[in-house]
Amino acid sequence: MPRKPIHSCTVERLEILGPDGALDASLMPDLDEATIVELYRTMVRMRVFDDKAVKLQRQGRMGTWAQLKGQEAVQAGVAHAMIEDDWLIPAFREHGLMFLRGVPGHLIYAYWAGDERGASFPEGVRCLPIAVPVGSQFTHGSGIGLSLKLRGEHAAAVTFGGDGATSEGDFHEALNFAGVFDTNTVFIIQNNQWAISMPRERQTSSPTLAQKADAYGIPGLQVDGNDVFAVYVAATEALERARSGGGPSLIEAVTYRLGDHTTADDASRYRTGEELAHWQEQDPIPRLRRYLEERNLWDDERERTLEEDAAKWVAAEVDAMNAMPPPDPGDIFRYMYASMPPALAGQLAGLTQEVDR
Amino acid sequence: MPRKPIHSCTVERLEILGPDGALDASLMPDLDEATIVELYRTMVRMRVFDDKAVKLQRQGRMGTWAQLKGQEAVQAGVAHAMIEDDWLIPAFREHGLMFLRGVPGHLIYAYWAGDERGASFPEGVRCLPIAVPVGSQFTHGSGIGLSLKLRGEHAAAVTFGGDGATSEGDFHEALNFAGVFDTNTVFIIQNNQWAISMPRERQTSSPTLAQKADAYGIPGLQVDGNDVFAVYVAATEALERARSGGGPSLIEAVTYRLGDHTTADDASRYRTGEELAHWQEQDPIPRLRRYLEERNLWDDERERTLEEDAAKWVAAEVDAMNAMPPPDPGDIFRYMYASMPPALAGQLAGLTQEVDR
Amino acid sequence: MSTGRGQQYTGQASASETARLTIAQAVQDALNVEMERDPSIIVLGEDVGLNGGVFRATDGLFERFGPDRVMDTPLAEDAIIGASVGLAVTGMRPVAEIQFMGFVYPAVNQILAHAARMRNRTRGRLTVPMVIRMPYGGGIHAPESHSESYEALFVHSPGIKVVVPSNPYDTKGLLISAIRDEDPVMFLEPKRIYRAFREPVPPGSYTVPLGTAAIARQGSDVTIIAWGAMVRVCLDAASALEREGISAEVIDLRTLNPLDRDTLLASVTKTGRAVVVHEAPRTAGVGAEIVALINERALLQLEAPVERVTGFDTVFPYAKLEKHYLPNRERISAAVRRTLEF
Amino acid sequence: MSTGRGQQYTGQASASETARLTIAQAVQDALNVEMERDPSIIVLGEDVGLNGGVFRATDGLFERFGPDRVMDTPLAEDAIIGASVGLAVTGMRPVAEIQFMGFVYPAVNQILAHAARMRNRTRGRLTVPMVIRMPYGGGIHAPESHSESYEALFVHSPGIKVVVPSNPYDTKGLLISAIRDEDPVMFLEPKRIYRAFREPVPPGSYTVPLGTAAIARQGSDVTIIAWGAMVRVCLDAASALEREGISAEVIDLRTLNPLDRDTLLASVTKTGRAVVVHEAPRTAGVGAEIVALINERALLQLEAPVERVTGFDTVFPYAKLEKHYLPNRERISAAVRRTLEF
Ligand SMILES: Cc1ncc(C[n+]2csc(CCOP(=O)(O)OP(=O)(O)O)c2C)c(N)n1
Ligand SMILES: Cc1ncc(C[n+]2csc(CCOP(=O)(O)OP(=O)(O)O)c2C)c(N)n1
Ligand SMILES: [Mg+2]
Ligand SMILES: [Mg+2]
Repeated sequence: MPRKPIHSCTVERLEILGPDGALDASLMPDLDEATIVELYRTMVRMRVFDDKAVKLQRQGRMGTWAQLKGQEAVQAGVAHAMIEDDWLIPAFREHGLMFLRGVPGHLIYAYWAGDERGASFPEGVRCLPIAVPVGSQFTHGSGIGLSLKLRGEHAAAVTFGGDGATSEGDFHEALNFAGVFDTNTVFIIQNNQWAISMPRERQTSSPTLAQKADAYGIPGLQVDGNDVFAVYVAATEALERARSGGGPSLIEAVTYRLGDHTTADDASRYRTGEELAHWQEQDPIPRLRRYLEERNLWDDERERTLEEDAAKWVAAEVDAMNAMPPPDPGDIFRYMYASMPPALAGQLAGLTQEVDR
Repeated sequence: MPRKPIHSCTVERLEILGPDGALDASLMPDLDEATIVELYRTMVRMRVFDDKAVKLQRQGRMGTWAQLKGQEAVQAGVAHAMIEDDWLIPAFREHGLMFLRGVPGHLIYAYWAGDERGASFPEGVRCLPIAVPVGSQFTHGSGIGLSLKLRGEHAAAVTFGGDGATSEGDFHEALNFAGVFDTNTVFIIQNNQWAISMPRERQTSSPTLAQKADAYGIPGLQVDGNDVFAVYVAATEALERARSGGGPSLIEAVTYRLGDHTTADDASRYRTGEELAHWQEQDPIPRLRRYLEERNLWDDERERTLEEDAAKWVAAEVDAMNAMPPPDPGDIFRYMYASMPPALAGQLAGLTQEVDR
Repeated sequence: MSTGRGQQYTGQASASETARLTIAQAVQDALNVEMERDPSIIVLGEDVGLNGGVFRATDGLFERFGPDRVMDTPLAEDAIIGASVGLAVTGMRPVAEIQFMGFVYPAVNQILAHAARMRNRTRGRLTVPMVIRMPYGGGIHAPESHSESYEALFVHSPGIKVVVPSNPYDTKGLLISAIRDEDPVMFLEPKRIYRAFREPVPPGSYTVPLGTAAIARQGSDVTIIAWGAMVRVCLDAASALEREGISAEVIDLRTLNPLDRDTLLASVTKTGRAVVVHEAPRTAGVGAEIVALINERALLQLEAPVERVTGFDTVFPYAKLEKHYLPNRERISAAVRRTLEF
Repeated sequence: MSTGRGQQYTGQASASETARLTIAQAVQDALNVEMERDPSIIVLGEDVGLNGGVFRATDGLFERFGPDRVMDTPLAEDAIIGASVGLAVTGMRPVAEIQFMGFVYPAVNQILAHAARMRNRTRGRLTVPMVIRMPYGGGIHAPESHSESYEALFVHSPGIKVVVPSNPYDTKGLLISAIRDEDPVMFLEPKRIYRAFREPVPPGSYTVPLGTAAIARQGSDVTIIAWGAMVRVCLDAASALEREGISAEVIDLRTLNPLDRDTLLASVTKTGRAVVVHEAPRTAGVGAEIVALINERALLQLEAPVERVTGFDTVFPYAKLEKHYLPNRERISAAVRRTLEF
């Protein structure tokens, strides 16, 4: 052997429930039926919540909306693996995770309708606001993971990003930092194949995103992100490791953005109908429904009820958003510093005068 | 097998001439005796050039100097693998490479003595000035490699950085960019074990730096950086691949900074004498000398002559630096833009008046 | 030449008649004309290729010039600018797009430490002729971080020119000048008025020189100084003021570095009063520099303190409150009146 | 408590007598005192641990507080600040060091887009009490990029306070205030005078409030306004001017955001003349803001245009030419004379 191998790595992919309904029972996590049904309900609620937002946007009642459609299994699976003390550090497409973690739906809507009060989560909700500059949240996840470790909390910092976000320098600095300090962080990439118009294949030349973990000496795993069981298993394992001092890891959840990038985008400009059709067949919701139906855990009747309930819930969230009084222009100033410097108070006084006039 | 392996990578290490003088003849490149002797001469000249700079600094005739001592084999090996049309994108410790690529020694000295004219290389020298912000040169290497590719030049962009520099976001963005566009770039990390006081082991948790290449889908190789043959072979292979459209790669050259970080540093604050002694035994210069001596290609007499010649050359470079007229204060302004905006001309006029007074 | 998929305009490099274009189309037109002329020009950035840019400012270029000249890059601003520096020092002329000004921060190191300094550091041996285009400013109810106006950061940084057009004609002419400039130019496109109106734009190639302001409206009582999207708001205010019998001159700076001091100071010397208007936060904004200049060069001609009408010293508010943040006709008019009543 | 390896000073948290300290030692002292008081304070950065910082400003902390509170980080400024944001929102109080101001650019995104905005974006729910320390400024013949004074970038960015001490007493008191502040504070240390002189610094804990300027010297003819390393140069000029019969008041701003307008304007109102001095480039520097403020609030009291004595609008020159760049006594005195002769 001419050159001495000094390091090797293997990246694995975890699949449990295939698109065709095939189940690898040996890998199936220990989830009771009620829980599996609840996972399904959760995913449908996400879909309904998401669809409603798109409608609101079309009606001019929402600013921009980034659809999560197609990514429900990742978000339900991870949420289910989280414990109360875990922190969520979202990118900007994790609406489902956010409401599951305790951010009221009406605040999520209000935020995307252009209202900062939507990012003022209730006391005790361990969640950062979304990160608009792509990738900039990763280092927060490292810092929060370090914080949890230093305080000896049995908790993890669950840090999300997209396939596109892995190209930013922040991704690299964050994973390296986490690796060096063995922080309680789990990085989860929702690889939905696109970063606006940039396909995954041209975002990076590595065949998987999971293998990037090896650059930081931390474990990396790819999962079928449309398979809620696989996501749940992977997340549980990584989170438990992070919480108990075993260090950070990276999960690549392979999924697909079934909608446009945002309501301001038109994905038909850059991707084909065939591709979309192919991925519609991988849709995580029908996949899990088939699983339930095959086991007599679900039927059309229950589906109808669920849809009605979800619609009611979403309508209530819309009402709650609409019931919020308009934001006070003074809020522009009020939260800049713990106490307002005189010059800023002067600017506020000027605005107040204008508004009162 | 519960989880499906979907990717694997192996990182190899290349060694040809060991510290104990053992040679792996099967890997030995086809270099004639004169060339090997020249490589040795080159390395000694680097050492003498470097030592002189430290002395100049101690005498107050140089600002700060970043010693290359111990890293001569990397620089000689890579320089020898480069062709005229290749570009050199240095970090800040590649003095040896720079003079081998045609940057006059007195300009290198002048630069470190605080004179920008030292970064104004002769026409045709394909070399960027050093990059002071650590890591910021990597993306230039990607851009130059892309430029060479787009123009169809049979040339590569040889881009240097230290072990510390691999932690910067620039490293990541640059290698990813190069991987995506298959640029004519070779990234070479001089892993000299330290980034000021930060040891390599705490800079990143990955056991090698070479494995970071896999994150970008490009080849990575570790070489014994104190073995000039191994460096030469690795560089030749990577450069030829890059020049001929085979894409970028990463070489980790494992070496050691035998001196302080710079003349402003005191390495004894953070590293042990034992460690230093261990690495002094790996010194690339005696290692190659032993090789030559064993083959009757070198002796004390030749060493003396070489040292005298090198000392003369270095003295001439110092003289040439000293012979440079003092820089014109107007130079502060003259090179800001292709043509000087009026306000700037006004500021220059003010300074000129002051200086003339 | 492909007509692209659905875009309304594909560049008029080969057209022979003046067309009525928006600012976004004028950008596209300038790029077409210049890329046709000079094969060393390369357009790169996120979504600039097949997608034609999120504001369609590079629409049709990919189809026309192909993937070697119109490059969709990975999502990495530092690499976009750093690679452009590498391209530029070796003879290419990159025109890089940053998708929104709020996302230029990751590239600040490359812009300030490298692009802006290469000529100086190498005493003229290596130069960086490149353009960094980006939409800037508020007013379109965009998400957070999409409404920034941080031109002051770059105006303060020696070695990089900063250009901000306010209308389609200037957009094309200034962008062509920027591309031909031998130094890095930051080209800020007022996204609020990207498509707000059309103006006749001549076909083919013409330039508007960098470093010269325009008198957007003549007047005698007060000078209003602005750039980019604020110019129209100022013109609007000037029309309203006219009905009150106040004659306002409006200066469109067009280039913020280097500043056209002569035009500026001549006007203020004439009117004796000035109001500077910008979207960016007030403190240490470019407005402060203009006040300082007037103070230094025309103090004795001043009849009243120079007024600043600017964004607040706050984070740019999200959509629901943004209207309170942006300078508007009323604020500008009130400031003008204050200078007259002083 | 270990005495470290060779450092001359290891903090006087437990000392009971006033010692004569340099600015670098005052930094070290403040960190000792505060870390002793509040276990949530963490120091992190490049070479801040065993090495005690390249200027020894964190010397002895590692030995005293251990690796969980004094953390040598990888070479990654974006991560240092981003991780600090994560630490701060979860209840820690990070004091991050950036090795030189010229290396803060990679962290600009984290500072401007996150640290400075978190409180506002979450309407007060999450806050970022952190300090970002860094040596700034020229005058020590350092390599390229080691002499930056880019305070204007941060002063222009709402949400982050900017503090610049000029002497050891203030250094300790201001740094303690910065650490206790509930918002992010950029703390710029004038490296030119890190060790230039010693002053009595009381032991234990005391604060100098943020946002208040100091009158470094009383005078009646002209107000000289400066901060950081320039304060001593201005005091020097004031002494020289005194011999010419000119009485200069010198204001040490100490905090650049928020500015202490009252002290500033009271002095200028009294003297009728002002000179602002800074190392940073002239155009759109903090000096421009001060001129604009004076213009707005004290125009009628001005006897002459406010002068600016600043760095040039050029790259900071490398060692051999740097003396030409930095404002010095002669330039300041000449500017003062111009305001008097106007
Ligand atoms: C630093 C930065 N650059 C550019 C953008 C504009 N932008 C918003 S989302 C996006 C693509 C993100 O792709 P990915 O990370 O895969 O997430 P996805 O949208 O697919 O969920 C881009 C380019 C941004 N928000 N921030
Ligand atoms: C962005 C940036 N941060 C910090 C520094 C200060 N600094 C100069 S060299 C250095 C260590 C570099 O280590 P490495 O990359 O391993 O190169 P080496 O010095 O070992 O050759 C540091 C921290 C810098 N120059 N630039
Ligand atoms: Mg994506
Ligand atoms: Mg090193």
